[in-house]
Formats: sequence, C-alpha cells, structure tokens
Amino acid sequence: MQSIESKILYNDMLAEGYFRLGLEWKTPRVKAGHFVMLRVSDGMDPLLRRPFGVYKVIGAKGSASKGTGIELLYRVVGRGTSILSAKRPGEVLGILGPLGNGFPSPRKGLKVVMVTGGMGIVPLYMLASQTGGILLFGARTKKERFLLDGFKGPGLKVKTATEDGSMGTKGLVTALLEKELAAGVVVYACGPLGMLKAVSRMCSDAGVRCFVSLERSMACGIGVCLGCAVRSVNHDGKENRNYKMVCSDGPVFDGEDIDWELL
Amino acid sequence: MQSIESKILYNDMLAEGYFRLGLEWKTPRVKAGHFVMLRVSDGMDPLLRRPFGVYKVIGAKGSASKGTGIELLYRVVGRGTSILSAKRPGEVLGILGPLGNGFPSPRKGLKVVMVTGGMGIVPLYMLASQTGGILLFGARTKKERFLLDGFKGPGLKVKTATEDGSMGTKGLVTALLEKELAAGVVVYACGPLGMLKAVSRMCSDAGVRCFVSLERSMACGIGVCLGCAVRSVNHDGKENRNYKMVCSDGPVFDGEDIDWELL
Amino acid sequence: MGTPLKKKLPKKPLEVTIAGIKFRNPVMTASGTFGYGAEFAPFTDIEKLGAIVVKGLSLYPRQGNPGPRIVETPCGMLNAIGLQNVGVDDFIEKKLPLLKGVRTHVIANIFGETIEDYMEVARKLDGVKGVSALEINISCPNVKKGGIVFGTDPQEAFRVVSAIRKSTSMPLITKLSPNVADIRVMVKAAEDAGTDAISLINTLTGMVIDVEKRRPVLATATGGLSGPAIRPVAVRMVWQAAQVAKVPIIGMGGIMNANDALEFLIAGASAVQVGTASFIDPDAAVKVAVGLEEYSKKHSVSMKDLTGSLKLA
Amino acid sequence: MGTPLKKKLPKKPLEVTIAGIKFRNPVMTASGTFGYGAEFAPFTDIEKLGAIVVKGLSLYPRQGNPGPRIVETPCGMLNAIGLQNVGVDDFIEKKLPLLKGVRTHVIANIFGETIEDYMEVARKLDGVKGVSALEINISCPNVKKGGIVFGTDPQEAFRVVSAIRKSTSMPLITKLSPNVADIRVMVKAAEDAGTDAISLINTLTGMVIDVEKRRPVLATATGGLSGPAIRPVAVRMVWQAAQVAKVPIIGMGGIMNANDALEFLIAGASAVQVGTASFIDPDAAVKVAVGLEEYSKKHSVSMKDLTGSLKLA
Ligand SMILES: Cc1cc2nc3c(=O)[nH]c(=O)nc-3n(C[C@H](O)[C@H](O)[C@H](O)COP(=O)(O)OP(=O)(O)OC[C@H]3O[C@@H](n4cnc5c(N)ncnc54)[C@H](O)[C@@H]3O)c2cc1C
Ligand SMILES: Cc1cc2nc3c(=O)[nH]c(=O)nc-3n(C[C@H](O)[C@H](O)[C@H](O)COP(=O)(O)OP(=O)(O)OC[C@H]3O[C@@H](n4cnc5c(N)ncnc54)[C@H](O)[C@@H]3O)c2cc1C
Ligand SMILES: Cc1cc2nc3c(=O)[nH]c(=O)nc-3n(C[C@H](O)[C@H](O)[C@H](O)COP(=O)(O)O)c2cc1C
Ligand SMILES: Cc1cc2nc3c(=O)[nH]c(=O)nc-3n(C[C@H](O)[C@H](O)[C@H](O)COP(=O)(O)O)c2cc1C
Ligand code: FES
Ligand code: FES
Repeated sequence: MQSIESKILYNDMLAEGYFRLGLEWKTPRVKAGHFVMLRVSDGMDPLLRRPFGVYKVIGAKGSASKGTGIELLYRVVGRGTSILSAKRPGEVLGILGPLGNGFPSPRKGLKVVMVTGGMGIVPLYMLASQTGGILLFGARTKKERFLLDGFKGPGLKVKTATEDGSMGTKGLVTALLEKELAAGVVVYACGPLGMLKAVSRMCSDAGVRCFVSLERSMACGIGVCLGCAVRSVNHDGKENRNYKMVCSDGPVFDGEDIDWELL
Repeated sequence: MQSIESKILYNDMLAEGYFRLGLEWKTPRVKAGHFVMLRVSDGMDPLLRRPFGVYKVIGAKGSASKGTGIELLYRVVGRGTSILSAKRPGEVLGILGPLGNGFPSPRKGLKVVMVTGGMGIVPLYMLASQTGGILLFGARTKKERFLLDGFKGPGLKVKTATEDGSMGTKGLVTALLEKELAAGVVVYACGPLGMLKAVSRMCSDAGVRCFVSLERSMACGIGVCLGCAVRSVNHDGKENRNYKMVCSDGPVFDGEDIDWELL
Repeated sequence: MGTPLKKKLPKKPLEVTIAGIKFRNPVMTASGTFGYGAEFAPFTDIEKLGAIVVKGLSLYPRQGNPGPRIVETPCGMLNAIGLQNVGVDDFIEKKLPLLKGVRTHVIANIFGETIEDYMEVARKLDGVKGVSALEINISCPNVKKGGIVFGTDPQEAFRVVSAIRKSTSMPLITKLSPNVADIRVMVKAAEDAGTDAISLINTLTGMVIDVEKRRPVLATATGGLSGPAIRPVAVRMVWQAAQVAKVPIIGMGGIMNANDALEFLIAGASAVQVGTASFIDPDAAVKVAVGLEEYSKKHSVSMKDLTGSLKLA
Repeated sequence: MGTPLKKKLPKKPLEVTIAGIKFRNPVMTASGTFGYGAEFAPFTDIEKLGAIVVKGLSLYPRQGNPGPRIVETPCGMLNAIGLQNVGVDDFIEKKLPLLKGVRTHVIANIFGETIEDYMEVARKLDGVKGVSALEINISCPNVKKGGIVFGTDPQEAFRVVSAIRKSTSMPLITKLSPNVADIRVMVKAAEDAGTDAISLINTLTGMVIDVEKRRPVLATATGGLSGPAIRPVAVRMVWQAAQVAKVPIIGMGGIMNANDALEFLIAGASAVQVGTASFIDPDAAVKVAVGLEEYSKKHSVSMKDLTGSLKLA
C-alpha cells in the first residue's frame, strides 16, 4: 500500500462516457481484484477520493504484476468521474493503493466462470488473463461491446447477453450462468448489486462456490472510517452477524458470507 | 447587464502567473472601468464568482465599444485564478456583466494623468485608448513591463517607476505623480490600496480631482448582497458617513468621497 | 425507486398554499440575497417565482457593519452585513413601487432590536398593498435584554412573535435560527405565539481568521454561514421541525438546484427559499422552479403531496 | 501584518503541554478517523504526531449501524458509523500492543450509553501503560435518561464527567458537541466537573435525502457532518470556548492543512485534531505539523504564544 502522486499517461475516451486512464506507477504490486482510491480534484469539492478497480498493469510481461503503471477503466456517472474525464496527460493525481483483498486464486482443477455486468468487467481482466475460463458478459446493448476489447486468457471463452438482444443472447447474464453451474465450477462475479445477489443465490442453490466483488460508498479505503460496512453472516448456526468492511475485508467476498437482505 | 455562458477564445500565459483571457460575447456594451463577475468553476468550491476588470473589447473598431468579445488580464493569486488558468479555449465560463459605473469621461480640456500599480493597469487600457494623456506605470521590476504591451492612445506618454529600479525611476509610482500634479489635471488611479490612498491624499492636497477604482471581496457584483461596502464621506460639513457598494456605486469613486481611514 | 405517490396530477401541481396565500410554485428568494427584488429583473423572470422575500427591514434605516463584510469559506460564505437596509418607510415609499404590476408575492422580512421595534415595523406594514406576508427574523440580539438573541431563547421568541401577532393582521412567518440545541422547542414557541408558518434556517454562526494578520477576516469577528456547506444541517432541522410543526414550513439553506430543493420538500417543507445561490447565478431560483416542474411531471407528483413524503427504513 | 509575538523562539517551539502531558507538537488525529493508529503506519510517520486519538471505545464491542453509513456532502461528509468498535478489553489486549514502541502519545476516546458504562470504561483504562489520557465523547444519547444527549445538556455533561473523574486518575479531555446554542455553558459544566482539557467540535447533525427514492441516504436517517464545510462554525466555537475556559482547548473541525490548524490555535486552541482530512490524505496530519513548524520559523513564534493570539479590531 502506498500513497503516491501519479502522472497521467493517457486518459482516452473509449466510447461516449467511457474512459481508460493510464497512471504512472513504478512498482504497482497489484493483484486481480485490487482497487485504488483516486483523488480526482485538488479542491475540497468533491471532497472524498473515488474507488476504481485496477483494469491492468501497464508494461507487465505475461501474467507478472510488475510494470510501470496501471490502467483503469471508468464510466462517467457523476461529478467526480466527470472531473476525471477532463484531466489530461501530464497532470498529476493522488493514488492510494493497491487496496483490498483481491480475488482468491481458483483451486487447481476447478473450472472458472466469470460473470460481469457493465463496469463490473474491470477487475476481471487481470483474473481472466491468469485463469482463462468462461466469461459471461452482460451488457445493455452491443454498444458496450468495446469493454471486451483485448480480453484474453488461456483458453478464454466469452459468452454475451444483452438486455436488448443486440448482441448475444437477449436477456440477463444470469440466464447464461444457469447453464454453466455444475460441479467443479467456481464463479467470480462483479457488477450491479441486483446481479450479484442473483448470482450468489443461484450458486448457493447449486452448491457452487462464488466470489463477488462488492461496491460501497467509501471514504478512506483502508478500513479505518468504517463507512463501507456490509453485514456478513457467520455460518456457525447462530444468528451471529457482524459488519465487514468492503475496502479492507473485501471488496471480494464469498457470496455465502454476505447478508444480502440488508444490501 | 447580462448573465451569459461564454466560450473561451484564448487563455494565454503572458508571463509566469499572468494570463490574458479572451471570451466570446456578442454585444458587450462595455465602458472603460467596467468589470465582470466570472464563474471559474462549475463546482461548489470555490463557490463565489470572481471579479475582473475588462481589459479591452475584442474586435472593436477604433474606440467604439462594440465587438465580438472581451479580453481580461489576470494574475494567479489563489484558488480561483489558478483554476481559471487551467481552462482551455472552447470551454465555457459564466460571465455576469458588464458591471459597475466605469470611469467618468474627463472634462474637455483637462489633462489626463493615469496612475497604476500592478494589475491596476487593466481598466486603464480602454481609458487610455480614448483619452490619451500620461500614464504613470508602477511595477515591482521590469519583468512586469509586458503589462504595457499594446498600450496606445492619442498622444499617450508612459512613465515608469519600478521598486527595484530595473526600469524607469527607482521607487514608488507616487513619486512620478508628484511632478504631474498641477491645475488643469484630472487623475485616474487603479492599483493596490496603499497606492490609491496615497494618490488620493496627494490629489486632495493639490486640489486635483482624482478618480480611484477600488477592489473589495464580492459575492454578487450587482449591489444586492451588500458585501463590498466601503464607507463614504459626505461633504456637507456633518459627520455624515454611509456605506457605498464598490460593485454598484463603484468601483470608480471620487477619491475625496472615500473614508480611507476605514479601508 | 420513485414510485409515484399519486397517479393523477392536480391541475396546478406546483401550486402551494401557505398561511392562506396561494403561491404559483414553492420557490421563494431568501431575505438578504435578492435585494428588494427589482435588482434581479435584468437577469431573471421574477414572475416565475413563488415569492420574493426582501432584505430585512428595520424601523429606521441602518448603515450596517464596516467591511470586510463577507468572506468565502469551503462551499459557503460568511456574511456580516449588519442588516443594512433602507428602513421600512423608504421600503414602502421607494422600493415597493418598483415591483408594482409584478405578478408575484412579496414578503417583507422584518427585524428589530427590541420588541417595540418589531411591533412598530409590523404595524407600518400592516395592510400595505403589495406585501403578502411578514417574515420575522428573530436571529437578532435583543438590546434591551442585554443582547440575548430572540431566536435562541424560546421564551423571547414567544414574546416577540406574540407581540407582532397583535400588531398586524398579516400572515406571519417566523424565521428560526439554527444555532440552537433543539429546533423543535423553537417551532413550538413560534406556534404558540400564533405564527402562520415557520421558515428555517437562518445562517449558522461562523468565523474565519487571517493567520498572517492574526485577525478575524470580518470586521465583526463572526458572521453567518450560508451556502451548500450548511445544507445537510438545514435539511435535518427542517425534518425535525416537521415532526412537531402544525403550521407549514418553508425550508432553506444551501439550495443550489432543484434536487436540493426536493430534499427540503421531501423532508417536510411546503416551500423553499433560495439564498446564496442567487449570487452565483441570478437565475438560480427560477431554475429551481423549472426543475421542480420537471420532477413533478416525471414522478407524477404534486408539490403538496411531496411535502413530508420521506420514507424511513 | 504578522508582527512576531516574540523575538526569541524557545528551543522546542512546537511543544505544547496539556493536562500535564508534553506533546512534541500540537497536532493529534481525531477519534474515528485514524483507526487504532497502526493502520496508518504504511502511509505516514506516526511518530511525527503529537498524539493519536483512537476510535471511540465502549465497554463491550459494538457492531455499529447498518449501511449506508457515509455520504459525501458539499465540502464535507456525513457519517453514521454507530460507534462500531472492538470494545475496551480488546483494545487493551490487541490494538494497543500494535503501537508499542511508537514514540507518540495515545489518547483513548471513550463513550457509553449510561454513566455507569462510561465509568467502567474509564476504570478499565486507568493506569494502562501506553495510554496517556482519556477523551470523553459526550455526544451520545443517555439511554437511561430516555435518549437525551449528554453533550447538549450541561447537567448531564457535568454528571458524566464528574463520575469519570472519580473513576480514574488519568488526565481527562471532554469532547464537546457543537449542537448547542451556547458552547460556553458546556465548557463551564465540563470544567466544574473536573476535566483537564476540552476538545471540540464533534460533528454537527445533518441529513441527506435521496430524492429519487425519497429516503434518507443514511440507514439511520441523520448522521454527523465533518470536513471543511464545518470549519467556520468550529473556529467560532473554539474562539467562544476560549473566552471562558480555564483549561486548555483542543480544536478541530475541517482542518485540511496547516493554515486551517493555525486558525484554531490563534482562536484559542492549545492543540488541534485532524479528522476527515486523513481519509483524503493519510499523511495530512503530519503535513499539518510540518506546516506549523514552517509558520513558527517564519513568524518566530512558538505554538504556546500563538494560542489565543487573535487581535480584535
Ligand atoms: C471497490 C470499487 C471499485 C470500483 N471500480 C470501478 C471501476 O473500475 N470503474 C468505474 O467506472 N467505477 C468503479 N467503481 C464505482 C466508482 O467508484 C463510482 O462510479 C464513482 O465513485 C462515482 O463518483 P462520481 O463522483 O462520478 O459520482 P457521484 O456524483 O459521487 O455519484 C454518482 C452515482 O454514483 C454512485 N456512487 C458514488 N460513489 C460510489 C461508490 N464508491 N461506489 C459505487 N457507487 C458510487 C452514487 O450513489 C450515485 O448514484 C468502483 C467502486 C468501488 C467501491
Ligand atoms: C472590481 C474588481 C476588478 C478586478 N480586476 C482584476 C483584474 O483585472 N485582474 C486581476 O488579476 N484581478 C482583478 N481583481 C482581483 C481579483 O478579483 C482577485 O485576484 C481574485 O478574485 C482572486 O481570486 P482567487 O480565488 O484566485 O484568490 P483567493 O484564493 O480568493 O484569494 C487570494 C488573495 O486574493 C484576495 N482576493 C480575493 N478576492 C478578491 C477580490 N474580489 N478583490 C481583491 N482581492 C481579492 C484574497 O484576499 C487573497 O489575498 C479585481 C477585483 C475587483 C474587485
Ligand atoms: C448576504 C446575506 C444577507 C442576508 N440577510 C438576511 C436578512 O436580512 N434577513 C434574514 O432573515 N436573513 C438574511 N440572510 C439569511 C438568508 O435569508 C438565508 O436564511 C441563509 O442565507 C441560508 O440560505 P442559503 O444558504 O440559501 O443562503 C442573509 C444571507 C446572506 C448570505
Ligand atoms: C467517520 C468518522 C467517525 C468518527 N468517530 C468518532 C468517535 O468514535 N468518537 C468521537 O469522539 N468522534 C468521532 N468522530 C468525530 C471526529 O473525531 C471529529 O470530531 C469530527 O469529524 C470533526 O473533525 P473533522 O472535520 O476534521 O473530521 C468521527 C468522525 C468521522 C468522520
Ligand atoms: S472506506 Fe473507510 S472503512 Fe472502508
Ligand atoms: S458584491 Fe454584492 S453588493 Fe457588491
């Protein structure tokens, strides 16, 4: 974990409202599923840093995580991301990271199934490149197809579902998942809350282990403000629940450990 | 008076920390001494608009004030001006203006003497181009010489004083004024408070009429917040003083009307 | 997610009635931030406003405080204008006529340093044509009582509002100060005294120090904090006030856009006032009204039904 | 303009003494914003701090509130953590040892729902090695008294501080809530009860509403406002407190940099705490200390002499 001032290498529009941001960083010891907190403005409004998953390590050879920088992929949804989108190469941003636990490596022999929706694809790029497997990509329309650009991984297969049917199967990505749930499978999911909830329940019902990467509003990113709490269920038979921090205990959780009712 | 969204035509660095900003504006009915309130940020911090004198009208022919835009000259001194300096052509800024009373035209036959210090030169560009006369330019060093670039006016004579003696007379600009104070003279001054105070007293003592352009922190620029008050003296023999608003009663005042003690 | 409160929208979904007065929409300008109204005519269509609340009026003209009177703060500003105003007589004679023919309500904000002052101002405005209601600013120190502020002591608040109630037949809005521990006590005091509506919040007291000069920036040391910085406090207080108030509430504090105004309405306000925002954009209040209309259409909900529609977990 | 208060600077111009404790500089971290201290070691040199104030401790571990617990506001944030903490026993056993050998003071922030709770926590911490002082958070509702908040009622504040005073020989800092009409009354109450120092301000109560869902953003409806938005209110309260306080004051509320910290010192604080700023820059508090050192050199003034050096017109 470091707090550094990083130079912007590039900040290119991929499609209307979608950007990829290259940030210089000498020694990013980043793992698939890690995120960073970015200071998008020097001013006091917006005040808090914004969390973004690491898309990939720049200049990394093969699957090694050493490199010269990191690339983020973000969508403009509010003030912070809008300010970010106006930044130009050469400007400097504060990065705090890498943060979080990251995805646990799949046990040998298990078949990896990744489920994503929208920007949920970000943290799975690194995972896919290491594990390969099946990527179930959910989008609203085929306009979001570019999010798949450059995805690769040992024997990686991609299946797509769009809500409007303009690419792949018409409907939700969870429909694709249905067909993949079988013994010997481990699921990794990132995307909107509703999707994660559904994925988690489906996996639970099928007895398949599933890791979800959650998002919560964050202030510190390092487990001290206690702001990003989600309730977790203890599997000790007792009604013993307590709060886990998405930033430091997560953002990746075993789907069964989350009290989805409260989210 | 208008409140418009204006496109930035240019925002060029003149020297380290000094910029000239061209703003598109179809019908700027601007008079020498007018100012505008600029919204430097879409965000809420900094919250208030910032006041800037109009340097000149862009595209104006001769001394007519019709044109296609306005040019401002500003120095980066704090957060607002620093944000402003990062803006690029094509971006849009809110302008409120033209505001204030402007300089009164000199009576026919009077010799115009202008006294400026630092950025105080801004509102005098338009005046000089119309009236000509003598411009007493005060600066810290000859590095501020560029502020004189392009100054012209019927028979305009420029005399300079620098604090470090690197250009013109060494010392304060008020020393130059000393020699110009005579019957038939009218003085226009803009610059730091200390200078204006001295100029006003000197003129008073010499029986010369003097107009000063003041600066105060402003919130509204249109006389409604009552924030930019200066105390004015009534010359009715009584101790009758009341507040004038720099934005709407000024920024140009007769030096004798200001209660300098309270500034 | 945004289930409409009612399927069928009334004919004038923006209209609200407060203290028996019909306002075309719930957006007013806040006292001290809109002059006497006419100043904004070059920049905005003041007839699109629910009401204009004018600068606080006193019995005699007041010069106000020496400068500096304002200073910017993070997402806000402090002011110490010292209630400079032309006085109630000049207002009636010179300022009010400028708004003649303008089809919007004018509310006169009033204040005094003694209860008698307040009563006298109220009496002078009683029945004046073109003034729809009085808003009583009780955030003033009572000079007779050694400077304790009317607005932070429920007994004093009760006394001043009762006295004014007897001096005028006009609708009364009592404007509360946020510098109290429990706003509900103040709401009750104003209601008991016969106010027809409550407005809140006035400014929070604050201070900025120039660390190079080691002096307060404002000549009066402290001033009133306004702007978006105070909005969360204002929304909370309006919500608390709404729990106990029987009269309508007019909410304000840091409203910059329609979204902010909606927070106040949903928290329990029947109308809102836009203050500091008018300095940054003289058209801000009208834009708020436009935004409320859009929300009303999108969600098929009237302002009346929106008031206090907050759902708790 | 910045005339030096003293020509000759003492040897350790940054050092301040509060409640008999020597701090190497007047910069502390604020409770709830710096964890239990060790979490920040990767990002900042915690030995450069005057003190670390740890997250509020209760008698038993507390789970805190359901989420969402935080929301950003203009130049600030609301939090409703619900005082989640490991409890005083686990703190002593597991968290405190992580700071062993770290040469800075650790101050334990404590709270309870009853006076007995507070006393018990204080007793457990009494004499614990590595803890230099207790900071009493009185911004908590007294469950026995029907939920009225200790920190807004001077009598309750007096009772809880007196009781703790008797339960421990440790230096006591009483942390005041800003949600009161007159902070001076609370200062007096805490002093009368035997506190060794005062710290202020805790958060202002605020609320943010999601206008699409018509629900409060925070699960608990209201939360505590912190960050630069509240700084002018905090500086004003510290200044007011300093007019009456006989014990030293520790000031906080929206401090982002050394300039902000200087406002508090000049207003009358002997030390400051940096809160929300540590979320934005984990090195913020140390940077404040560095900036104070620069100011001290530039103006040839010690922190001690700076305290309360405000000149009024
Ligand atoms: C661990 C983590 C990883 C993330 N990775 C990415 C990523 O790789 N790419 C990407 O585009 N986005 C990512 N996000 C979401 C991103 O943080 C938010 O989109 C961003 O903070 C919004 O900031 P804003 O100022 O533009 O929006 P705001 O104006 O703050 O809010 C706009 C909307 O975004 C929501 N929002 C605000 N903050 C968050 C937040 N922290 N998490 C989720 N929603 C939020 C608000 O509720 C609101 O609906 C991630 C979030 C988390 C917690
Ligand atoms: C009528 C008028 C005309 C002006 N014309 C020009 C001009 O042509 N060119 C130019 O460069 N500047 C001009 N100024 C000054 C300009 O407004 C300030 O430099 C600017 O507002 C500072 O903003 P900031 O955010 O960068 O600084 P801040 O961070 O707000 O403050 C930095 C410093 O500037 C001072 N300051 C802040 N606001 C003002 C203000 N309104 N007036 C004076 N000082 C202020 C502060 O006290 C502080 O010392 C003018 C001011 C007025 C009132
Ligand atoms: C410059 C200024 C002057 C004000 N003058 C008055 C006044 O005369 N009477 C009054 O009741 N409130 C006055 N107020 C308070 C506002 O009406 C309003 O209550 C407060 O500013 C909060 O709203 P805002 O954050 O939208 O500005 C004034 C506020 C400002 C900023
Ligand atoms: C997330 C968060 C948690 C807090 N927890 C506590 C606490 O446990 N005890 C306490 O006394 N104050 C707590 N506070 C209040 C701070 O210590 C401080 O008084 C307040 O935030 C104002 O300072 P700031 O604006 O610098 O943050 C908390 C503040 C925040 C933001
Ligand atoms: S964001 Fe602060 S604890 Fe997670
Ligand atoms: S800036 Fe508002 S009255 Fe002058």
